[in-house]
Amino acid sequence: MSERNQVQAEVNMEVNLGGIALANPVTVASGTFGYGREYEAYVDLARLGAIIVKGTTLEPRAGNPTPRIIETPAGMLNAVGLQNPGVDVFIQEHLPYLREKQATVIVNIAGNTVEEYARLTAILDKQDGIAGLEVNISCPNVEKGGLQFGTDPNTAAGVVAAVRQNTSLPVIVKLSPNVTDVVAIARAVVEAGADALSLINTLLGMAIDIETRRPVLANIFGGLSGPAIKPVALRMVYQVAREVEVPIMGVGGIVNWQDALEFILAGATAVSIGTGNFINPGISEQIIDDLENYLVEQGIRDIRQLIGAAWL
Amino acid sequence: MSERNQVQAEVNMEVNLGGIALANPVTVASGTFGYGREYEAYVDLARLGAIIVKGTTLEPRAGNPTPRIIETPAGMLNAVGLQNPGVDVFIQEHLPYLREKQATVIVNIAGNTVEEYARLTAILDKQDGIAGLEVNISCPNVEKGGLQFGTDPNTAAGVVAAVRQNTSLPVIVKLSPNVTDVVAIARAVVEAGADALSLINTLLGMAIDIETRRPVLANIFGGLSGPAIKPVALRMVYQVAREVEVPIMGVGGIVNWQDALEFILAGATAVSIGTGNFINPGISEQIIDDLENYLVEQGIRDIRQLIGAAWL
Amino acid sequence: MSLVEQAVIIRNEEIVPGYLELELRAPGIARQALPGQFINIRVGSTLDPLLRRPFSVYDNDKNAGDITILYKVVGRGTGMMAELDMGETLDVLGPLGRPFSLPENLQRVVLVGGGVGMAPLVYLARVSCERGAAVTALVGARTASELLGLNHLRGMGVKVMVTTDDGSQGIQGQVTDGLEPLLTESDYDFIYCCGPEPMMARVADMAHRYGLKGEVALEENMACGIGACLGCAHRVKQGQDYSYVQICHEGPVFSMSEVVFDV
Amino acid sequence: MSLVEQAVIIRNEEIVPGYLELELRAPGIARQALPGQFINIRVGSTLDPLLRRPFSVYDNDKNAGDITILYKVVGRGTGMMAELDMGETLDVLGPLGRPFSLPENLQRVVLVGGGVGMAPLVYLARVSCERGAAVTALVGARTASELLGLNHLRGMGVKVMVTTDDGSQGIQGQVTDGLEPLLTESDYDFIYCCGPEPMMARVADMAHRYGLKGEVALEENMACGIGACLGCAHRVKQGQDYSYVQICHEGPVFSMSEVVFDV
Ligand SMILES: Cc1cc2nc3c(=O)[nH]c(=O)nc-3n(C[C@H](O)[C@H](O)[C@H](O)COP(=O)(O)OP(=O)(O)OC[C@H]3O[C@@H](n4cnc5c(N)ncnc54)[C@H](O)[C@@H]3O)c2cc1C
Ligand SMILES: Cc1cc2nc3c(=O)[nH]c(=O)nc-3n(C[C@H](O)[C@H](O)[C@H](O)COP(=O)(O)OP(=O)(O)OC[C@H]3O[C@@H](n4cnc5c(N)ncnc54)[C@H](O)[C@@H]3O)c2cc1C
Ligand SMILES: Cc1cc2nc3c(=O)[nH]c(=O)nc-3n(C[C@H](O)[C@H](O)[C@H](O)COP(=O)(O)O)c2cc1C
Ligand SMILES: Cc1cc2nc3c(=O)[nH]c(=O)nc-3n(C[C@H](O)[C@H](O)[C@H](O)COP(=O)(O)O)c2cc1C
Ligand code: FES
Ligand code: FES
Repeated sequence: MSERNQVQAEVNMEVNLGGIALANPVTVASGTFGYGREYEAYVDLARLGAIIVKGTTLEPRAGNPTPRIIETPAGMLNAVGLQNPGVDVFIQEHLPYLREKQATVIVNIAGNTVEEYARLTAILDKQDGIAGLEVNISCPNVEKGGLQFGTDPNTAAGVVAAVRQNTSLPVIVKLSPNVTDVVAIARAVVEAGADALSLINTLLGMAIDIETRRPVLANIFGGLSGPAIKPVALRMVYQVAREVEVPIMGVGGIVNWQDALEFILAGATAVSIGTGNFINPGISEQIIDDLENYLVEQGIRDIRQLIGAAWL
Repeated sequence: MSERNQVQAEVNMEVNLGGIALANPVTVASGTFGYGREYEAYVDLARLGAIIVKGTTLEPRAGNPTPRIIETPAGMLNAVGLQNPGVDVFIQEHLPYLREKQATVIVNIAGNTVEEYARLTAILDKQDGIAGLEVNISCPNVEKGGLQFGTDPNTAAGVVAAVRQNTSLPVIVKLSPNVTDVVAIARAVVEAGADALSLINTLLGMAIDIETRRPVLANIFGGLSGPAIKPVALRMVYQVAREVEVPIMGVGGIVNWQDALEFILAGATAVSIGTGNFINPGISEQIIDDLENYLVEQGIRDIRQLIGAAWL
Repeated sequence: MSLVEQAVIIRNEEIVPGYLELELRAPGIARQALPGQFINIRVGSTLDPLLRRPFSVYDNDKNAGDITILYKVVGRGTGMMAELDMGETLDVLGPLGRPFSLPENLQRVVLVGGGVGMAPLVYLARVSCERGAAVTALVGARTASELLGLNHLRGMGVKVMVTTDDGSQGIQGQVTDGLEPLLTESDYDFIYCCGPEPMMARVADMAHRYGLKGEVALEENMACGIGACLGCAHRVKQGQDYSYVQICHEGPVFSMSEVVFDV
Repeated sequence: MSLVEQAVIIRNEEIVPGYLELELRAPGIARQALPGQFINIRVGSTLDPLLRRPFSVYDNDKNAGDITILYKVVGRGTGMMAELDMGETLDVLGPLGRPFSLPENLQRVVLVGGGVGMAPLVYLARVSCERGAAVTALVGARTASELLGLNHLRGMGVKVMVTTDDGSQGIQGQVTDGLEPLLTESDYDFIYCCGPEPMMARVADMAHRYGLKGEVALEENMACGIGACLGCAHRVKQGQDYSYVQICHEGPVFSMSEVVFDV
């Protein structure tokens, strides 16, 4: 028995995220891990709690002009613009690879209309090798003048209900942090059928190039991610986890096991690593190892004992 | 003529913030500069565009239990809880000192009811040596279950109207970033009589101590400030400055002249340095010097030419 | 008047495992620094870590313009400090805070330090000795290898007593176990104490019982170090109630009798 | 297969003002690295700066296991790199990206580099020479003091031509002014180019006019360097339209004819 297997035997790292059985709570966040393949040199893909693939849309999307990214203090802005080859290419080219690698796959889906979400869901529902869907509601609602679905409880619930109707797969809803009352949105989407929530998506930000005196990003605004946003993400997880019944996936600025543990203590059942993958492509597996070791050292037999342990 | 005066003669740094004449756009942010006295060893107080004093309330406030602060990646959380000696002590002990130092003083005011804001304003309106008021609307509204005034356009406007009725001093309204639509709040408070806006106040965040498995801050939640939040602050300044007629004071993560310039290019007429003062107590005066030098080097005669220059 | 100084590192030496002495050439600060005051060090020059780290003045050679701090490696900032080499510079703000009061006619003083709480007491011992006081120091630690400042103190002619939790050196037990006999036997004018807050609380209690006046040096997370952020609040007695004072500004030294200890 | 390696700094030397050569012992990466590939360096170990910085492999000694990069100090990351000393370690990810294609039977190749755009061309020149090709390098810079790689190239027996914007060395003008006569006089099999995008656009144009095939190495802000973040997109032709490719993954080397240049 390898050393790692011994550790695994001693402690339980398995969690259940709204019907998705995860071997451990450590997943990788949408848009930061490609389709897994990009990381095969650095990570044993089958070992991850789950791989959440790049946001997938019905049709291919070219994405935004460049520059698309810029570093900020302990963070980064991105305005990739949901570049992706569309759901058909995903199913034909990427899903078989992930299946073969025995990865637990969660597909992040995005659309500009409720109809698009519904059709996308129906297509993915029929595929083998998908453990669940993550619904990105931080997308502009073209029928409502481009306002994001995720900024209003009713619109958010509308998307989720449409997804729910079209699949029996577990549905995770990914919330936007750019709202006044994240708990209200959380409640609305849970009522509409979400099995789990993931939070947070990126904060809306920008940077200006003082040389050219123009916004750095071609898109002007971008999404702020990385350690800079961790305090905001943690706060939202803590607030929401106490108010809803469904499990939470914590995302935002996790770059080591201590960060991951903070989210679990705040009430997250699982965590997702985003920007951290860019700093160290092997970080996700490292965090699994480190959390396991922590449990062993602390004599904690089951990681689930720590979920929400910081609640007062 | 000293070297500095020569520079000043060459370029104009004066700006007008909604009726407050500032010798230069660089102010220091409420809650980070005490009552000026704390910095007299490091900064020529009269030279600052303005000193915005610690949030002042009608009655003294003891503030929150400790720990009140914790460092975060490129930022910090604080939950000081508006500790202040109350407006009477401010007027008797601190204002005379600031007058004597010939500082341009802006008083940041806070309350738990509209009535409190109104009475506080009426008291301050009668004092000499106050250049303007900055209304902190990120305070819990005790009449509405503790929801912050600043998270709803109507409630925010209610506070501002009450302040406006009780003073002829210029009124700056300081907006909370923890909202879905900052432009809507901005419009509402401008309509209610704000002469200028300052944005942003802190983002709501938290941290968890993995040793004790409890929130680090005694207050659980705290306000995130520092370079980490700069991209969010800059985005909000850019969004709001294009939509309202009144001048904007940009606040959030400024630690050098390049940061300050980014805010000015985004549309800020003045900037405010907060957390940066903790890193380097002389930072505010340094930024004035550096901005002046930048203008000279670039051959820009008037800093006002740069306000909003990044708008596309 | 405190100032920001670019201090050159003269020495950065691990003296016992996990504890280092850092000697800095900072003449402007050294000239002014008094026992009990502290300096606020900017670690690194990037935005992470962001805030300065506070350290007591452990020793001070005014003539050379050198101040020394004694620090324990506990986290990221002190971890980075431990990597610094001679000749590098550090951005240092100080001296900060209210020093220990040294009443003119001190004859016999006792210092009680637990762990890294010895840091502010060594310079205090030096100045007390210079002023002709007879100094007894009671130094406590968990174990013999973590006893700090003994050589410095002995070099000054201080009478040193030791307690360790595990009995590996000196009296087995806590500093309070060593203190009680001292207070019974001798007649001190003043007691100074620094260490974990529960320890300081017990020492303050004992001092009170023996009618001895004294001071403690407190700690709290700090952002500014100069009284502006109101982060470093600590409770002090105010009649039956309490109020908050800023440790960096109104402290870190407080009279034992005024502090509401967090225990 | 690319990997993360803790590389030891062998040399970090300013060769002309503002430009340094950094030699790293990174045997795992050196063994695999091909001309045109790059490495992604983590500068510092804190969260600021956060992202890795990409640099072309400037030279590679596979036997020793040493790779060299040539970098220009332009901002915070490269500024911090310039402070690094021999013996320190750097966290390096590589080799990354698609290398220059080196067709088997290359006889005569011409390299065109502008400014720090020389970085990927020196190792390419070395490998081309080793394979027996006759290599001409046209090296451009604003002024004589910023000409890079000349000694390395001459040492390999490369025919070197120089242009400077200010005429302080070689032909006065831009590399394209030096290139046109070369293309008229000689018959090259292949052209490689790296430099500012407007320059590459003009070179690609000229190569096209002369019917010469070639490749360019592009740059774009990067986060991951491995094709995952989609940050480093660049336009390539797709029929009458364009599509985005990832520079880090499908590039940084592209055929001159497929790139839509940003000019
Ligand atoms: C007035 C004063 C004097 C001090 N003197 C000494 C001394 O002489 N020797 C010594 O070893 N230590 C001393 N300390 C404690 C020392 O400041 C902390 O151990 C140090 O800041 C920890 O930094 P870190 O980055 O290694 O730890 P981290 O845990 O990574 O620090 C994270 C954050 O918490 C803050 N922090 C953590 N612990 C403390 C603390 N105890 N006090 C204040 N802020 C803290 C840090 O400043 C930082 O903002 C003193 C503290 C105060 C307030
Ligand atoms: C494939 C590739 C190969 C390169 N090879 C070399 C080389 O051999 N020598 C050399 O001197 N430079 C090279 N560069 C450019 C080099 O990466 C940047 O100059 C460097 O990242 C700037 O970092 P900084 O922190 O000093 O600048 P800052 O301006 O402080 O950087 C801020 C941010 O912008 C990014 N950034 C800034 N400029 C660039 C750029 N041109 N390309 C990518 N990211 C950028 C940085 O990574 C960082 O995220 C290469 C770039 C790429 C994409
Ligand atoms: C380059 C990039 C692309 C992203 N793309 C997506 C996406 O397609 N769908 C989505 O829901 N979130 C996307 N995100 C958000 C991340 O999944 C994650 O929620 C966010 O980055 C916060 O986590 P972090 O701080 O660990 O990066 C993206 C983030 C980055 C940095
Ligand atoms: C310790 C601390 C105390 C603060 N107190 C106040 C306050 O009393 N009133 C207020 O309007 N803002 C207060 N703020 C917010 C700041 O004025 C500023 O808006 C915010 O910190 C963002 O700027 P920065 O990133 O430069 O710090 C406080 C911030 C800090 C860090
Ligand atoms: S540390 Fe800021 S008031 Fe004490
Ligand atoms: S840098 Fe991330 S895809 Fe190229």
